[in-house]
Amino acid sequence: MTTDAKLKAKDFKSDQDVRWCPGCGDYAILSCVQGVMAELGVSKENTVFVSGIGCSSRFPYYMDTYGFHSIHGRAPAVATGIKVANPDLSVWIVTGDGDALSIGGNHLIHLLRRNVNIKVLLFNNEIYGLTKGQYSPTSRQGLRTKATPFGSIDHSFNPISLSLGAGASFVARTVDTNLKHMREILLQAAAHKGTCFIEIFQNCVIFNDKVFDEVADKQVRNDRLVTLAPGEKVVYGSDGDKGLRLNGFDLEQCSADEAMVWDASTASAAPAMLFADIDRASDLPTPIGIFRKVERSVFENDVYRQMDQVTSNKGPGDLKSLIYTGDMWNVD
Amino acid sequence: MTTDAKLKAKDFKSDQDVRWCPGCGDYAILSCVQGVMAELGVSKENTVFVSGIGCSSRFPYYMDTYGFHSIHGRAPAVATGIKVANPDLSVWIVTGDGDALSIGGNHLIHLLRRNVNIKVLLFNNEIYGLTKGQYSPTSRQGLRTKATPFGSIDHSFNPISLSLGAGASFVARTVDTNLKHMREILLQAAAHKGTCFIEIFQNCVIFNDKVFDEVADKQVRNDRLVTLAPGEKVVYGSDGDKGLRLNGFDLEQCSADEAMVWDASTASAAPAMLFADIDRASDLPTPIGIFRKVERSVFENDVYRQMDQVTSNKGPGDLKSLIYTGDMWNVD
Amino acid sequence: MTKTKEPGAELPLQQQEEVTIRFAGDSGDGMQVTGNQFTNTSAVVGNDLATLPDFPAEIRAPAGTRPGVSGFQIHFSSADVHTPGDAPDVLVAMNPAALVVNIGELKPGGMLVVNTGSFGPNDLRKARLEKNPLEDGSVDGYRVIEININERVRLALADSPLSTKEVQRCKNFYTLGLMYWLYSRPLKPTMNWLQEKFAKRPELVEANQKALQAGFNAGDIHEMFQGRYDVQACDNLPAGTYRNIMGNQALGLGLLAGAEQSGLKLFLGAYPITPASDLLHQLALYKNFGVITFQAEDEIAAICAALGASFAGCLGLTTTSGPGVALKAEAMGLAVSVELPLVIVDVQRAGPSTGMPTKVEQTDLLQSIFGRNGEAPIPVLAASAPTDAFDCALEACRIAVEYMTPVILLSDNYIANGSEPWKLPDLQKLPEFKAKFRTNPEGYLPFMRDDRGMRPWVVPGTPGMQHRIGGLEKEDGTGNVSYDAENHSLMTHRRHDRVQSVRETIDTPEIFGPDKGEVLMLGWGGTRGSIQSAADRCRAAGMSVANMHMRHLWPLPKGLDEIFSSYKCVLVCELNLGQFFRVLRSEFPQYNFLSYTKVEGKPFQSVELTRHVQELLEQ
Amino acid sequence: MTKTKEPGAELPLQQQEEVTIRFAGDSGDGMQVTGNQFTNTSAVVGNDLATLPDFPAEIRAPAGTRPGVSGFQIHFSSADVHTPGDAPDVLVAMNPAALVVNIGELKPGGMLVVNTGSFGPNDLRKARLEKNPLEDGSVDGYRVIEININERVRLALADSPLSTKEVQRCKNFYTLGLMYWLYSRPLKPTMNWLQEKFAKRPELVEANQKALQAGFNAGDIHEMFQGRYDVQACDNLPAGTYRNIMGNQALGLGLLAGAEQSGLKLFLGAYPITPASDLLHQLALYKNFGVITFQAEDEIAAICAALGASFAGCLGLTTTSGPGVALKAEAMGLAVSVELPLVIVDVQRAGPSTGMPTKVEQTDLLQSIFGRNGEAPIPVLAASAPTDAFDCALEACRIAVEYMTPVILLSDNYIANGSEPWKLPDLQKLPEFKAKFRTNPEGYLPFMRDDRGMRPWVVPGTPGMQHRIGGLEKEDGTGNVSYDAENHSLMTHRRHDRVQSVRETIDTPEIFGPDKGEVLMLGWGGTRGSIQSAADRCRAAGMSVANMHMRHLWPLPKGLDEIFSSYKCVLVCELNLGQFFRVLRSEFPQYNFLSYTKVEGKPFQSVELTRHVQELLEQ
Ligand SMILES: Cc1ncc(C[n+]2csc(CCOP(=O)(O)OP(=O)(O)O)c2C)c(N)n1
Ligand SMILES: Cc1ncc(C[n+]2csc(CCOP(=O)(O)OP(=O)(O)O)c2C)c(N)n1
Ligand code: SF4
Ligand code: SF4
Ligand SMILES: [Mg+2]
Ligand SMILES: [Mg+2]
Repeated sequence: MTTDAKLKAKDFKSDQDVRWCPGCGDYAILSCVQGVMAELGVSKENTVFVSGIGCSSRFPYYMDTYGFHSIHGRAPAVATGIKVANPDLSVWIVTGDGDALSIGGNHLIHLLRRNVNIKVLLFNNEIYGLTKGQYSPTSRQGLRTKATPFGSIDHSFNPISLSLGAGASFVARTVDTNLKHMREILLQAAAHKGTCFIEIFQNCVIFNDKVFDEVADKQVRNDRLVTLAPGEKVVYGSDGDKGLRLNGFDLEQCSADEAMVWDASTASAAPAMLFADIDRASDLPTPIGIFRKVERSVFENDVYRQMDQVTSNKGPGDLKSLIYTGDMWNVD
Repeated sequence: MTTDAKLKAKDFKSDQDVRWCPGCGDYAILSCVQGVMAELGVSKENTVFVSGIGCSSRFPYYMDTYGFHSIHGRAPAVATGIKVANPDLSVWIVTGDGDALSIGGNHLIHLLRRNVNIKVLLFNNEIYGLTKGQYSPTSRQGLRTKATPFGSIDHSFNPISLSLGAGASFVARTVDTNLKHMREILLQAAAHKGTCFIEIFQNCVIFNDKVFDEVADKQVRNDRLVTLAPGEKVVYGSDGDKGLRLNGFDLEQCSADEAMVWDASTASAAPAMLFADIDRASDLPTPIGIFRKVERSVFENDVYRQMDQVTSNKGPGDLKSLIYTGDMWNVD
Repeated sequence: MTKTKEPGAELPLQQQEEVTIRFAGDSGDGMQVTGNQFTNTSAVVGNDLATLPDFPAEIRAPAGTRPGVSGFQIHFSSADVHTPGDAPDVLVAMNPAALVVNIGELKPGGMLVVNTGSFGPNDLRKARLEKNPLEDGSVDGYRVIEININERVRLALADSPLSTKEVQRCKNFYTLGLMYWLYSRPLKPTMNWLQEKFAKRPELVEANQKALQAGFNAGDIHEMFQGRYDVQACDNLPAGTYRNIMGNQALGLGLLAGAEQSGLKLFLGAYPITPASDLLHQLALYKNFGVITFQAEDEIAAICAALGASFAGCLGLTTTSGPGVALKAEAMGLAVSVELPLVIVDVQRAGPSTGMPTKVEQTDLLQSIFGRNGEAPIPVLAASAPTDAFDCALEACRIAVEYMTPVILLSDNYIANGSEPWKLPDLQKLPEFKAKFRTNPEGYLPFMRDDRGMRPWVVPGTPGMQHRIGGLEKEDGTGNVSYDAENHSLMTHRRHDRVQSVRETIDTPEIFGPDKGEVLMLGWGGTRGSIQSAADRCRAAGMSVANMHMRHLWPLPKGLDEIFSSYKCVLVCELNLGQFFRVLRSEFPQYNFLSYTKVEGKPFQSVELTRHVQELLEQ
Repeated sequence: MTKTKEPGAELPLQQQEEVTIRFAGDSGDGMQVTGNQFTNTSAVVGNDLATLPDFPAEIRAPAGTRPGVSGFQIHFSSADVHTPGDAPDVLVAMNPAALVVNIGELKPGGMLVVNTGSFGPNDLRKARLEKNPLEDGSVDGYRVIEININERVRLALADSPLSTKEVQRCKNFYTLGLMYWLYSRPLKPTMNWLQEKFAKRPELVEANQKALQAGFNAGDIHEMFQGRYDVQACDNLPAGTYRNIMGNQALGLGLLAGAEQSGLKLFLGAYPITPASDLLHQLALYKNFGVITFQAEDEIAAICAALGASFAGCLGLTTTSGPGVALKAEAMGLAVSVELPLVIVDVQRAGPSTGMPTKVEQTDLLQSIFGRNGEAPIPVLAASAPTDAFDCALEACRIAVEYMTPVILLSDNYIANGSEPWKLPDLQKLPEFKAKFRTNPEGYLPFMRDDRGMRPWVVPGTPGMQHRIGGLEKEDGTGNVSYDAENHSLMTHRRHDRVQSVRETIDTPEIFGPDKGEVLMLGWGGTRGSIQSAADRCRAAGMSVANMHMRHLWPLPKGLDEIFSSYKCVLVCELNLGQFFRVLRSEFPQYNFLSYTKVEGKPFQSVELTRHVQELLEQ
């Protein structure tokens, strides 16, 4: 994947006009991804971006790689077909909270379960952007949208918890307002073998503006976000002086010194779940970073391993001997 | 729901021949459910059993209640419509591991997220019974089935973890070999307000016989199963002398005295996740019982509360004034 | 604020029978509001009219670009109006992109009003223009009115407390004022509307009202216009109370009315999709009518929840567009099998696949009639115009409830977003079709039949009548699962016959024009207006042309044989590759059907239809 | 073990041309094995034959009940065989349930072999019988052979180490031996088969072989049979190497062959569903051919994964039945829109909805042709018999690859589970259709066209040719998203024309019988055998009847006009309510089509077809 190692971010720009609303968080993510691609030194022709339908799902058009803008919710299935068909390709999914968690929820959890080596970027704006502003499965209860003029009554999904529950081997979260962090996460995801699930808080200026501001706004984010970095202490605050630690099964604030060291690879996903369950409305800071990262066998590797095994046991298939078999007889 | 309080289990038997294979675990569950219905004193006419497609999904035919044998995977959606349309009905879903977790995975997690007051009985036999034995999303990796003649390579879902990740308010597990325990769980579920998710280990004698025997067989189950009962110590063993307790983020065996007290209602689902993650192959006993039980607002209650609110704000709707409104003019 | 002496009052006032204006500008220019206000005012002065918005593709394109152009066309008249007009008489272009995208359709010699304030080099670049179209000959042959609206608004609102940006947002009301002057419309309705709309921001009320007035006053610039026009009230409209309404709105009201007439609670299971989402938005407002709207996780859950609700005694409803219908196919089959009422609304858009979500097409007809596994017949009907959507929605509910069946109602995004004056119905005279729940256990069987072949509707909660339904084949009468050969044949025919029997309660469509002759123009759905206009023109030109429009597409109404046999040919006009043509030919192989189609994501123009008929007759 | 003097050798040996036997017993009685062995042996002796298993509904019903009855019918002959036979000449009934379920179809005067050992009161009760049908007149008119097989097997295996239960499991081989004697078949093939099958359990080999021999020997009871029969080898079969094959198996092999001929890796995305699951099971075995089988979470994921694989350069394939096709509709539209090869196999079953999963029907035709949103044309073809499934699978792959299009191949569960002798193909002579991936970036555009209107297939990984595809409308050539009116029309017609152009490479179907006359019997799919037999009979009876069977159902092959114009009427026979009839009528309104249909979850019997034609001609 290093055939043209000298590619720059701009080499990953396609010739298509980018058509998101001015101010949309998608722009920042796009440029970060293009930068990371260049940094990774991947080749354009071996990279495929797959998406469903939604504002976010227009993403592949803007990347000068191979791309498949499929149908609503089905990107994980399409991408699985691509990756299993040709494991040499680097396959990325770009999806939205509606695309991935509403209509496409099932494909997503099955992808995570199977651990196909695909990177999933979920642009979570807690709204249906493309269809002009209905609430999504991640919208806060009470949100007034066109579809919920008196406030939504649905409880929302926590995408991190859901992916943990599905057994994901890599689960992370980042924000469109911190491209440095996003870059870091994307690089880590690229290095991981297996399905990577990355939730990105993404601002929709038109239909759900500033929804993440309470934690992600540059003014407050040092105190309201905490980064989970494997092997590092769970500390935060403008001065890096605050930390989180375990008290029984609860998390509590403490000084940076007393902070726990983050382990994203425990046998059980329970610790990650504990952090995932910190709500934006909580006094505790909202975690971003890597919730979970464990090694598990990778689906497409097993597919080919089994294929090789069977082939070495039975010998390469021969159509003729498959057809000319069993009780045969001749008519002259 | 107590109109005909003196109903017996047999009153809940429909006139249809039960058509499962002799020895199928479904029989035991059916009779347990019928017993519990009688015990609960519910009326037959206010009870509805909804199912998808599968051996297990034939269940509604055998209950002398209202029933809807719908299409593969869609029972949660159908049941949601029924329950929201008429919250006075007691609505139960019977589903299989394929029906609920393969094709129907998305509807299930959305049901759990919304917390509609519906009870879900998932008969997990780790196989597709009705279609004659393909592996399912809960089948153990390596299982040889018709569809996987060389062993399956899929990682499996853990139904308990998945439902925890989806934010379920009530999550439990029981086994077809312990009807006393099953009865207990069903009674608790009936009392809970919100969606109850109950995984039932169910033996398929034909296509996956004895798959739960390593933990659920009567010979071993005292030592290989541990019951999670809220407020009680986590103890097990033929003599009730063994227990489990927390060590940091790990579970370890201990004496009954030292065992932790089970709390299914913690703010985070992390403790439940820790227990859910105990695999059958582990040295630790497999947990059954109530993993999680928390109070959350119930979907259909909110639907009607909002309806009442709007009605009391705007007054009951009047079609005429809705039609005769805005800029009108007359033509004579 | 209105002056006593109208500006330009001394200019000649020309009477016109009908005019079509298209407002076009950037998505941010407020063209939809402008169009809607003009519509409203024209309705209030008594014109007959029809409108058609033309939204940009779903995501906001960068300002000033061609994909970002938003348009609104209104056709108003002192006579009957059938369509939003083919080619506009007047095009208002707020920027270069709006001009180039729309100029091709302006009538030769038509009037072009341009806002020169937005024709700077930067504006041209955004529209990907190398030269200024006002200078390169592109607008030759049109009556061009150049006016720097940016500048005039700035001047008019010089003392406003608003920011420069906010001031510029008033451009559309200035433009509207100008058009009001030109077509002699009163400012009052819009003044009132502004008052209400911005009740909480009086500075906005004032600024926009000022801009409106300034535009109106600007009409007084003699060099700019050679005269004013008047389009008299339409005296053809039947007596009654009217309001202007959009198709989606009328459809939503019709569904609500359907629920009331059936005495059932309406349960909408929906998943958002353009152009059907507005139905969800609208019905979500009707909570005080007891309407339940459930935004499901996908289209399949939406229909399944609606079907579950029907089982529990509601009127189940699901609203979607083509791709959603495709996803619902399996569940529709279940609805057919369990014989419960269910209304499925398909607001069609251009396909295949995601296609062109904001463009019109009639390509879901065959999918609606045939797109399910097994023999799974469902009645299909189609609304023909914004106001007809009300009646059709009511009719769909009637059929669903009276025949215990799913029903598909087709609309399209031309109807959905178009508007026209609606003669408000007398609610006393709406058809009644109260649903009957059976509660008598005596002799009850779940799949017994009444004399019309309908099974009884028994809802859970009814004592002593517990039963189970499902998608496996059922024994006639008992409803028990049955694999019996003859029973399956019986049940298959029962399902078929029940749907066919809907013919007994639907009308033979009306014929316009001669009851025999050369050509019968036949259409269905949103093409009614264009076909009607075209047929009118043909007749006016002395051609032997009749026309008819079909609401019920499956089953077909009675009496068609007699009609078809009266014309040398039946010209089926539709926005697809000939889907209804195919149905008609297979039902009536003995007649001479011809197919005229268009798949451009746009409605028919009546001139193209007229031309086609003329050519046909000349052959 | 074989005796030197055949028992009963002195009985008269009667020659018969053809015989149909039905084995029927409880699901646990091993009737499928019995049937398959008889089939195999008959094939080996050179008979032409056709078989039809009749499984019980999906879940094992309690032993001895009617729903638990399992059947297997074989029709073997010294002449051409087209169907598994209408009514059996011989019925073997292992218990009362098997008897009552099947007796109605036994030919009048036919032979009934009953195992009286299973006719106790308990057995009768399980079959819901109040009286013993052997005693109440139910079997009057048949040649009844009563034999206590339970008892005889017990005696024959008295010294076996097997348990009583295991001994009784050998009943079916005893029965088989009896039938072998009656029809003079060799025991050898089955003896060998047992040897292989139970290689690891010699005691089972011995017991079953003994039982087989004992049954054979029992034929020697003079009072029981009046004679033995022989059905000579069929000398009509074309020269070649043969083996017996089931339809699903042949279809799976055809798909594999299709992948080889196209030079592509086969990627199957599937979700289990009766009766298509066996294709997944079979292809899962071919890992050493590089076949990838992916059991997806549902039908939608299955087709989407297959389409993704096609994008990546595989031959994408998805196999399902009717309800699955319904679910795949939206994704099929995407496949149409992105123009990639994809093979969709629909093994039809009876609908609507879940319907009768184990019963046959041809009701997915219109869904296949029309069941998608938008204008989304897909070629559709249907296999007509078990062995034809091989050729059709190959043909479906050819069309998909040569025309860059999804293709639907219809089979049904009659074909899927039926079997017949297969003249093994000469692999050198299979059609070649190597897929070509474009790798030259020079002048490349994703939606450029070659002279046949096909776009180039460029797979990810190809340097310098990065491009994006999707379901939005695409600009001709570039493939960029386009909402342009004329472009959409152009692309819609291109998609339509490309599919229509498949006509250029398919054959006009063959006509059997007179090339003009009164009636042309026309069918498609699994009804070929019945129609052929019926037409043969009609012709034999002197009627002016031809027949033809269509493989390509969309687009229709050329040359039909000439054919249809040569007969007074075209009788379209199908197992639905007239779906293909509808298609033909709409395509060829000028001809006289008649429709003959049946929806009983069962194949046509050739006698009913014959009778219908006769009546038609007598009118
Ligand atoms: C089958 C189908 N159903 C519905 C739609 C309409 N639709 C398109 S995108 C979308 C939701 C988009 O929300 P999200 O995934 O959050 O993406 P965003 O636009 O917010 O980036 C919906 C409902 C569709 N295109 N196809
Ligand atoms: C749309 C659709 N796809 C596939 C099927 C076939 N099918 C029926 S049941 C089933 C799986 C059953 O497995 P499970 O839910 O575990 O139930 P079990 O039989 O094991 O109780 C499948 C694949 C179907 N009926 N409908
Ligand atoms: S609607 Fe929202 S998410 Fe979509 S492009 Fe605009 S700002 Fe971005
Ligand atoms: S196949 Fe398995 S699950 Fe189904 S009825 Fe038989 S034993 Fe039970
Ligand atoms: Mg979103
Ligand atoms: Mg199962």
